[in-house]
Amino acid sequence: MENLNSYLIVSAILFSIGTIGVLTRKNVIVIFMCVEMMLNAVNLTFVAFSRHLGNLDGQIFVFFIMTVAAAEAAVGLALIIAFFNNKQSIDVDDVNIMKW
Amino acid sequence: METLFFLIISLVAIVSAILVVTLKNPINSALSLIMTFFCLATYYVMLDAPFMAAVQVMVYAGAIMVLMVFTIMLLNIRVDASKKHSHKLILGSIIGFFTFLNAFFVIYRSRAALPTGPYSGEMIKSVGHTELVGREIFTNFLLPFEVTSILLLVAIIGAVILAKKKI
Amino acid sequence: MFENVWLIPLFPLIGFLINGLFGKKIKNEAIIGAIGTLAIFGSFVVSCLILMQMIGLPAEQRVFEKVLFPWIHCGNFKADMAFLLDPLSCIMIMVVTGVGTLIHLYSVGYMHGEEGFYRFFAYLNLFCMSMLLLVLGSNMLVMFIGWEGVGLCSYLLIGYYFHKKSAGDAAKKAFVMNRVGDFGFLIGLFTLYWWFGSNHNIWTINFTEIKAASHLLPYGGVVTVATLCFFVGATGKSAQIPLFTWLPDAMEGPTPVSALIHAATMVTAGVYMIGRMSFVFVKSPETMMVIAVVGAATAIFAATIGTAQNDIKRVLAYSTVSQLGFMFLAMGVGAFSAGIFHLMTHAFFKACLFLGSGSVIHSMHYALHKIHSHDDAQDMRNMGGLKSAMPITFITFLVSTIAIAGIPGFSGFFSKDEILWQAFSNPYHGNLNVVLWGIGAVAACFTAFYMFRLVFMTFYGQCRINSKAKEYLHESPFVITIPLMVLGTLAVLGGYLGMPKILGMLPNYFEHWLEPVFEMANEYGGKYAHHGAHPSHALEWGLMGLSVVIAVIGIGIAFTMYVKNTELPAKFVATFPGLHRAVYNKWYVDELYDFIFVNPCKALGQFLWKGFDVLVIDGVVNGVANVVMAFSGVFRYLQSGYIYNYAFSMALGVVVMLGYYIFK
Amino acid sequence: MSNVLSLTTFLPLLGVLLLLFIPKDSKGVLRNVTLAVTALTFAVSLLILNGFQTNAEFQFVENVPWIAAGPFMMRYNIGIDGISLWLVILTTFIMPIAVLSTYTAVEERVKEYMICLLLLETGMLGAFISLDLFLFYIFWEVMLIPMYFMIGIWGGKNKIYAAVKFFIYTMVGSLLMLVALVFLYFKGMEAGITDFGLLHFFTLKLDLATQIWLFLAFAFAFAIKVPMFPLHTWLPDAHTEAPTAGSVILAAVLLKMGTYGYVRFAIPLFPDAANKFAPLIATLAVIGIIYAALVAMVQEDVKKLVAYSSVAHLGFVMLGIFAFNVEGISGGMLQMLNHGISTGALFLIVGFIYERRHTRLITDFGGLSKQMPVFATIFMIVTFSSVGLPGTNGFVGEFLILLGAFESTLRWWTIVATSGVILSAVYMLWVFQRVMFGELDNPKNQKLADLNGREIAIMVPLIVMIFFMGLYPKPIIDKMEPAIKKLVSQVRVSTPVAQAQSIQPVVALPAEGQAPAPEAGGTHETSAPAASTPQGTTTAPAVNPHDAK
Repeated sequence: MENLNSYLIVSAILFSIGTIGVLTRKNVIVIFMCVEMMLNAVNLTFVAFSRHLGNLDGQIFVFFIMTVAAAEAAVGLALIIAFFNNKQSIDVDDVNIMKW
Repeated sequence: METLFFLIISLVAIVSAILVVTLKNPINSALSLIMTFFCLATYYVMLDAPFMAAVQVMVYAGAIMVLMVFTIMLLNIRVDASKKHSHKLILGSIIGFFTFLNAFFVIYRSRAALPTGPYSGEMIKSVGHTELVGREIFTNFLLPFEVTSILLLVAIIGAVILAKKKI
Repeated sequence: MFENVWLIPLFPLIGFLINGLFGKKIKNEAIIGAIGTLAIFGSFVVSCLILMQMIGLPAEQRVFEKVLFPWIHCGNFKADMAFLLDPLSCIMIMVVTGVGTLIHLYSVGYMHGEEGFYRFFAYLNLFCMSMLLLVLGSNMLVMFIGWEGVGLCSYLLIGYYFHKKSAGDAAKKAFVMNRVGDFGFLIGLFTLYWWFGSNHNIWTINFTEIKAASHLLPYGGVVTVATLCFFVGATGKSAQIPLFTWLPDAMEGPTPVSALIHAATMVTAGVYMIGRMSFVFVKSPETMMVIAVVGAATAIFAATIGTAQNDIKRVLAYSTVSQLGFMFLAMGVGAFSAGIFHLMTHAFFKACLFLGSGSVIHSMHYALHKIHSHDDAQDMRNMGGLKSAMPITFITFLVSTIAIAGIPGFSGFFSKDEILWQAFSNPYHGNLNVVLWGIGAVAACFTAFYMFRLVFMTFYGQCRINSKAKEYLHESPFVITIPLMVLGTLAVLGGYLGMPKILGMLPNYFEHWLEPVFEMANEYGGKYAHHGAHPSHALEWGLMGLSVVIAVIGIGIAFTMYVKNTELPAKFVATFPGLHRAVYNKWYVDELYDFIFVNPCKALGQFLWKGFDVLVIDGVVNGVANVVMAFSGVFRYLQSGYIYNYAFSMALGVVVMLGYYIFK
Repeated sequence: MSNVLSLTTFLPLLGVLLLLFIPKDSKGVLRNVTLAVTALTFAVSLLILNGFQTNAEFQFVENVPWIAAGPFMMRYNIGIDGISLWLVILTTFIMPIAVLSTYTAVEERVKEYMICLLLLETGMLGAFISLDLFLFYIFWEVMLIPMYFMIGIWGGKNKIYAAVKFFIYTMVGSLLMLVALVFLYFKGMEAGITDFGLLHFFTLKLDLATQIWLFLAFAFAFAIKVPMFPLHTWLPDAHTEAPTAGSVILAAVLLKMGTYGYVRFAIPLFPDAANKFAPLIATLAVIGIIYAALVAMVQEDVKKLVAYSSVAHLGFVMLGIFAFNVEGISGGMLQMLNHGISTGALFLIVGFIYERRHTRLITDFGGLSKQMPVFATIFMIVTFSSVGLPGTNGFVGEFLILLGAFESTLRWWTIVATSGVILSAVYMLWVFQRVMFGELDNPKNQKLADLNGREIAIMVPLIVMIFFMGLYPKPIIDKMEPAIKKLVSQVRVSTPVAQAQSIQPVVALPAEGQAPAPEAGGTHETSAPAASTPQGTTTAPAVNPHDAK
């Protein structure tokens, strides 16, 4: 078993990469995937802490996060499809009606 | 041995994560993401949480990613090489970097608390991880667990309504 | 009988309610008229009974107060719905119900066939009720109900022909001018109440209580303020300078209304009020002088205008204003009972004059209507020579005119001469007395002139009406002429109630009767009277003769100008065109008021609305909103609508905030 | 019986629940149910009237803990005294009338409209009965929202502007009040008060500077609601745009919140500051009277004219309240009720002709008397009630206000205010003349129908009240007088004059000695002149503290 910190570092790296992806990519689906990646990075932290503290609550939390992620995937992808049906595009540059 | 294994897995995870962000074709990104998820499952096993690993593979790598790939296929988007697939690279990278820096400093400057819970590695191994998680879920977390089912139901209905053109 | 005093206003109220609520359904004019007339007649009967009983009592017991129910009781303030019977209110209820009954009867004939016949009688009854409340009220507030109530009825009745714009305008003008007076009345009431309450802890507005405490009042000072305010109220109601212009306009109402409200009863309310509170008024020499001067000025001023009017009712209206001026002159010189006496005789002869003019108009209107002419039925230039067509009207009219002109033997002579004599001999105003007497005498001359001008133009000479219409002129029916005859008789005989002592044929019943009411006032007045030598009897005889001569001169001029030498008026007009125009246009007082009050008020209102409300206040309010809007107009561009921008700001925010806490 | 007050307040809310189960297309049922609920509420409120004891105490009190959040302890603390009693009755009385007036006026979104009306009623009643400052604040805000929707959804052409203006004006004031309220609470905590109960705060002694700031915050909030010059400009807009029932309620009840707020909160909580600001507020009130009257005179829109007349009437109310004596405040309270009745009736009248002609411009009318005699009669009665003719309700209130103000130090203000009586006659009669008198020359007016049975039924109760309150106001004054006397003593207790008075040695008889005490200031002794002749003149200046130079 490795040091807790190593897991946390990996998690931080993954989270940062996910952030960069969300901020820089144009494709909505890729952005969505990056969000999933960030969620997973957090999950890793949870599990690592759970193991470290000898408390299962963190893992239960991960379990719920996964449920939420599944729901999110379903709804999010449905939104993407709906958006695509309207605009024939999944580029975030084309999503700009939420303004003044 | 274990350290080496950890390092290799980490390397794979980070590289595939970078690939998710950088690859042009969303299909390729998705495949890389699956790779990352597998790496995470491996970590879970290393952390004595085999049930979580199983769920990770089934839900993420299996269900969610399949859904994504399906969507990508369904929308059938041509990758236009001439078009930029990303923007604001520098600003995004800086923010990402600082995110990492924040996290790193927290980890660097703080020390984790000592173990308090009853679930040590030996205990998990002797009783079984799945059993322990199951006990927790169906005793202490019963209500949230049941509520999740409603959440999923709502999500299903919502997805159907959103995606269908005419209801 | 005293206990049943509440019946007096109750009868007209019942009449009002029946006619007002169900009159439209009844439709039958006879029934409606009967209800209205009987209601007021019932009050008249009760009033007679009360008068009988009061005559039977010794003088010092002739005061009775009847509390009906508590009205406003609040803190120190207490006002009951209560009635006061004393010799003064007795006279007033007799006049109101008596003349009222006759006029109701007259109206049955006069208003025949008018649309809204029931409405007319309902209003008339309501008016009688209010007037009776006014004269019977035992405190200022009950009086004030009546005071404003008669104003309301006046408004309703002047505006009876509401489809005519002039009627509506006149009604409103009357009400608003009365309101100006009411403003004064209220302030006066407040002042008196506050002074008594704060200085002597007597919180009252009750007449008897104030009378009992009136010895505490100082001379002048606060009393002057209060009484002047009350007098403002009186000028509004009784059409004195400066608030007299509504009364001539009020002639837009039906003629019985003019007779009842604008001659016999309502307009005398101011005089009555001063009489009622004489013990307060007389404590302020300044106010008394103001009253006397205003009264005299009004008398002469209105009389001059009366000489140039062509509308028969307007002449009578200015005559009323002028006669009211005489009454105020009397009040102002402390001749209270003379003033009330003139009030009563004036009620008789002026009601008769108005009703007579109504009879003429009625006949003229009928005749003009028959030939489909649109000539003015009230314009004297269209009349003339009516004496043969309408003998009863003519005789009663002539009798009343003689009475008002002040020919000995008729009621007007006794009362007017008494006033003039008192004005001359009064001990209150020093050397002003001669001036007051002189003005009064000249006004009397004018009165005789324009009244006989009226008679001559209407009844004598050539008939100037369209010759085709001439044959339709007729004497009015009995229901109209009977009241005329009764009032004509009263106009002759009424004066004998109050014959001057000097004539010595009959005792002055009237003054004697009112003595208990005014004795306190006379006592207070005596404190500051100039105790000069009393004018001799010879002087009184002389002045009396002089006033007769003056009246005869007035009549003579009228006779010369309008019977003997009919071109004279036209010549006169040609010689003094400016003067005539000014007099004809009522000295431009209406225009002056429009210029000083009405138009500035409207302009100010417009300015405050469009200028202040909309520009300044709303400008500030909307300005604040606009500033916010302007800022948000700039800042809204931060909301680009691109999700990644929002994501950037969010991520940046999270990083910075976390960084702050971590690296701090 | 013990919680009849809560029952009255929340009955309309139950009605809302009931309405939710009625399909929105069955408009008739919706209207009838709402009418029944409001009528029932009125009936229940009569129980309160019946059980009310004539004394200065708060009655029907209910006091239970409600929210405890950190240092804040809010209680459900309600009760009424003579001051709020009549306002509660007025509210429940007006509501069925307002509902009845919407039967043909509102055809769209009937269900929502009725729900708004009922919510509004609960809000208004709640605000009148709250004895807990925080509870009051909540109800105060609750009222705002349905009214906002009523103007914004069912209003006229310029409804959004009017609704937003109304909302923001009121909101600005009430936020200031909220701040002051919290500040006051912390002040109270220092003195050991543990909740928002109004009665506790009455005992709180605050220094003058604090009082001034708190008073200003409260006064500002209430002044907007009254509305006092120069914060009145939301009112004409709101009234003009609001639907008839909205205008009626706005005029009849909502505006009373402002004046009620002064009487119940601003003045007794901060008596010294109130005394200090009395001349200023009286000045504004008097300006409001004259100003609104002049502006009303030149209005072209009948409804706007009535709205400005409201400003003038409420100026009278404010003047009466700040006279700080029994007559003035009673007059002010009466005038609140009178204004509710007569101005409410005026708005109904405007509503009637608007429904028929869809215009409110005065120039579009003329000569309606001929076509609509019943309407003319009713309009005239209401007009004269609004003008304050003796015998109608308007007079009693106005008279007592002016009398009270004249007795107090506000003498010169009173004289100016009294001239408002003249102006009110000018503008009301002028509009009456232009609408009702004259030739019936507009062809559109020649076919107008007179009032129908329902409309007459709406007006009859109002007219009965106009005459009842004008001719026999005694029961109303009697019920509120003890509470007002208590209020007067609260205001005067801290004035230096009153203190000097209680120190003054009493030489006279015991019976006489009580007279100078502020509580007994209201006793009326007709026998006083006879009994007090020896000391009468010497003690007289001390008898009336408000008369001090």
